[in-house]
Amino acid sequence: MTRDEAFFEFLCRMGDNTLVLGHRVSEWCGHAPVLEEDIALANTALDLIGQTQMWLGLAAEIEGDGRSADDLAMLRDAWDFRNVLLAEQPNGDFGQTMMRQYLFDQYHLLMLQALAGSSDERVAGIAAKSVKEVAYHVERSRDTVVGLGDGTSESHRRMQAALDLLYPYVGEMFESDAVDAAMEEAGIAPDPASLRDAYDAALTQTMAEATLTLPDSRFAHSGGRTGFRHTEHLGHMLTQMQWLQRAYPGATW
Amino acid sequence: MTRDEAFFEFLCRMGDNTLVLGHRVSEWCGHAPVLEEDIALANTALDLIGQTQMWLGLAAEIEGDGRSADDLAMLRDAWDFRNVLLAEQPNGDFGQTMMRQYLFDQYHLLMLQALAGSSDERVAGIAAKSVKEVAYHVERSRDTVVGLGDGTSESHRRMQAALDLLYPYVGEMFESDAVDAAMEEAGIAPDPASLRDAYDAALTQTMAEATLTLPDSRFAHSGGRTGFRHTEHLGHMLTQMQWLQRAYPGATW
Amino acid sequence: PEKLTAFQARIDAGEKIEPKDWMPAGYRKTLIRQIGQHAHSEIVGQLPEGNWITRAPTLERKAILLAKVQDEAGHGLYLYCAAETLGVSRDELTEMLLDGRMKYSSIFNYPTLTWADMGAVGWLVDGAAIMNQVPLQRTSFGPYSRAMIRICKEESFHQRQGYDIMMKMAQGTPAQKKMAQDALNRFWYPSLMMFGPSDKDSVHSEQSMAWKIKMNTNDELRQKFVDQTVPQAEYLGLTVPDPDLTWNEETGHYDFTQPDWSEFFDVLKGNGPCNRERLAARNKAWDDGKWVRDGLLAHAEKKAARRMAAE
Amino acid sequence: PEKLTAFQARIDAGEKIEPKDWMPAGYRKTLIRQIGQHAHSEIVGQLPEGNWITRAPTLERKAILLAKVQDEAGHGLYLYCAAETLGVSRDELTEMLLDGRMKYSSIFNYPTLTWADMGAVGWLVDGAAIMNQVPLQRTSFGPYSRAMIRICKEESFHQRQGYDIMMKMAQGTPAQKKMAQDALNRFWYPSLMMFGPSDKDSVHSEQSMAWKIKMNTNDELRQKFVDQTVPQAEYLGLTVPDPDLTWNEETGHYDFTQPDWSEFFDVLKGNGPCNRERLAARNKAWDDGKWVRDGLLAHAEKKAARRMAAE
Repeated sequence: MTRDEAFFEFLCRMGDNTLVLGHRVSEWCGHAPVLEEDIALANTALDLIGQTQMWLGLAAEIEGDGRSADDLAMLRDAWDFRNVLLAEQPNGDFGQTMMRQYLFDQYHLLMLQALAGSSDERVAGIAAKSVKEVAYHVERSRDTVVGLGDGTSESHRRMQAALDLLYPYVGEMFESDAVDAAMEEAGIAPDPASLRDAYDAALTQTMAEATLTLPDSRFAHSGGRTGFRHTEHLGHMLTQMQWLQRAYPGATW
Repeated sequence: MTRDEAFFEFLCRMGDNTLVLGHRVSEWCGHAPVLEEDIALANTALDLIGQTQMWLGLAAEIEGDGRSADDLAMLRDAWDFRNVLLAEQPNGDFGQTMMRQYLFDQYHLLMLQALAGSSDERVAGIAAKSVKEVAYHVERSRDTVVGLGDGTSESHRRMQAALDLLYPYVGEMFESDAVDAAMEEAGIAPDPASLRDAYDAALTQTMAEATLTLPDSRFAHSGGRTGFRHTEHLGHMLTQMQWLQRAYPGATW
Repeated sequence: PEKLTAFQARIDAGEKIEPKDWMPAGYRKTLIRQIGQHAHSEIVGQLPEGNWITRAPTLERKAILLAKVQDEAGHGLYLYCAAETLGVSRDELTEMLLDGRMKYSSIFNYPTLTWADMGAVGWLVDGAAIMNQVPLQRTSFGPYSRAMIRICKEESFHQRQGYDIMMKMAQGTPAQKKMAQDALNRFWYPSLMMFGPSDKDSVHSEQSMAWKIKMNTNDELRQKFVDQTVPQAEYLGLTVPDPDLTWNEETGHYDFTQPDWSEFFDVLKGNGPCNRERLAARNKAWDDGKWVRDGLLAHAEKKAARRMAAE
Repeated sequence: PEKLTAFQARIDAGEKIEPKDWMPAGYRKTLIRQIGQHAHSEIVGQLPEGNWITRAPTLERKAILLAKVQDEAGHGLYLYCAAETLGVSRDELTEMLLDGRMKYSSIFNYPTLTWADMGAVGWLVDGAAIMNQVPLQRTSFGPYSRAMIRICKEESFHQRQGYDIMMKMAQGTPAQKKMAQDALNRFWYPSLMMFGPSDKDSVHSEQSMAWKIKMNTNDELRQKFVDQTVPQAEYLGLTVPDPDLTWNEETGHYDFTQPDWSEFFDVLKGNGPCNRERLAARNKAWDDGKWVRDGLLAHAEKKAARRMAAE
């Protein structure tokens, strides 16, 4: 694996996370529990899609094969996606969506904060731009998790179920492999494992405020960020996401 | 419109009905309320897909453009589909699925019985083969509608809701247009309107046994069998149905 | 009656009526109905376009569409706020939408079937909406007028985006061009219906015009829309689906075929292609969201109680 | 003890035990567990393949896949019937599946991610299942033996269909070949796990073998599967994802890497990639179907009552 191959992988991981999660969030459009949430969810999706354009745009540039960000988004099959499994999990109820969002946002924030000091100035630039948006995302998703966790007994029950369901997808975000080692060596990106302590501290604090109990088991599903084994959900998402580009190849929209 | 153009349209209507309804029914696979129903629904779907191969195969032959039944199924966009709107309606609960099935089966049986006497022997042949399968479909769907209509108050309520929901899609099956006129003139197919009385008689009888009330209004949605205006459901179905052929054009499976 | 005369005099003088001012019950009632329906239309209007967000063809188009639908929710919010100044709460209005007592614009009962519909909705539907709304910037009720000013600015942006999609399609591959024509075929008459039946058949119009709640007749606006839209269609190389459409030298307007008003009344009665789906979607969002609203409210109360206890 | 000796003698003599015959409680219990798990596996096994029915690439492939999933439901039915002869109802067994007291084959906790997985499941998973099941045609319990005879016939048909899909993919476009290799990579070790842990670690095996409920050791069957499958993979031009796989001239068998047994036990504990989805899907089907089962039962009772009244 050359340095640029690792760099391309890394950028796909960043961009596929935002693409896939952005898509999931956008599925809520017009269906949220209250108008303000419709607006907020659309806003989050919009930020994530914007970040996708930057990450996948840079990935395409590094690859140098003449592909565009859109080509990467719309013309790869599931196995070439590098998002973590958490991002592709279905929306479930609003609580599950917001729990997924918080678990991701908290990681995302730490990652972007570190990337803002990347040795690659393009990476640092994208991170600096994104980190402001994501700081707002995490503020919102954290407030919602706390509010619903510490709300009615019904909302508490649902949030605890969401946490139990999704916690096994947390570990994958902090896995390290050869790509991460190459990125760390080049000073482009931190070793994800190095972010775990800060993440755990934030999570512990948030869940305490939300009166929710973190599961004992640290068992973690994996296979998304390496592409080895996504869940069945991703393929179904792609049938929608990529429909027009697949059905009308080469058209301009 | 030449006779063969009308014939092609007619065959697409027959084949798209079975294709689209077969697809819907196949969505139940592994999710039915009881094992015997899983088997029965798979069997119905299987029959409908088999009939699709025959109708669209003949359509492709009549068209004479070198397309195959698979090309017609997998490579047309929504506007080129000619199924009635009833067939593309979502499954809803099991009662809604079985109500949709009965409302269609009853029409389908009458149509195939008439087509068994078609002046075109290929059409007569397909109809003769299909009519046996469909006689069994209608027997099953009718029994289920009666059983659930005349079951518990809960099942009665759900079946009445399903009937109210789906009855506005019945009228389209009996519409006549220039295609139908051309088919009738050629002795290939009956005017659908001519089947309505027998249909109404059967429906009245069935709903009486099922203790269900037919809606007063004969208002009918349309736009499916002409292709002018399908519902939003069809496009979503096609993203799944056509995914592989769109994503990997020209491959052999 | 004296109050009434003074009220009418203020309106005639072009003054704005503000929420705390005296107003006739009929004025208030008509405004609540009109602003409420308009708000509901923005909310329900998210659905036909939301239907294509997950299938947008490029990242850029997806972002633009998301932003647009977000704007619509925002417009809903402004309008509910304007209505609330008249003494009706957003929840009350929502419940009247959900149980069918209040209406939303019938256009949103038509399905969006291809990507070109995203263009047609922007170009024709937003275009017709703007035609209705621009004069309402001068409406007599202050909060409504101010909401319309904000909304019109964003809507005309949306309309340009819609036209841009149509342009790309009309200049694209043969399939894209066919898609664009198909979208125009399906949305032309429903767009003409957006101005409502001919004023001859409209009972409330006169009083509303006097109160400056309604600024133009339905037929005037419809004609203006046709006159504006036909050249745009020609520029796109698309054919308006009206064989009798002709330029009338004498009147300086296009003569055109009226939409099928029986279809209009069918849709209004609930028999449009998507009435059921639209209302079902909004009801589901509301019902499924109950635990969320309750949970957040309970939390806010707990927080307030804790703050009180700490003081 | 006398009865026990006579029972064992019948088994040793190759006689079939029938439901009405006397049998030891342990024999009955072990059979219920084994047949029940097997039935559950057929039912849950519908889901990974059902996942691709709506995306099958051609009408023919869709029909074949539908027929296959239908057969699996049918196998479930035979097996539940066989289990019922031992005095346990289908509903009881179903509830034990749904609340986790009974297991199903762990292989169905792996996701199906591409069309090639439909090939791999047929070729490898059905292949391994047949390897397990063929000897069970000679099992000592009559109803089970007869069910296995029917099932094996259909399963070997499924396996050929799976291999045929793999063949088409392996001989297809580069993308299809890559898909086929990817499917083999993901399903190879899980398939090896289907034979269970090494017999050294298995407690129940000896008694089950004496009772002819289990006919071969897990390791024997696994070796047989590898020996059969490796040449098939070579014929397809695919690479088994085991760098240490070698033909051993002395033993006349392939030497191969054992699967990661910690993954096996993780999946068994509920931490497989799809455990949650599979059980949730079955629970939802059961819960959502309650009103249907109740409704049809109520109707049957009404009908019976009306018939009685008429007599």
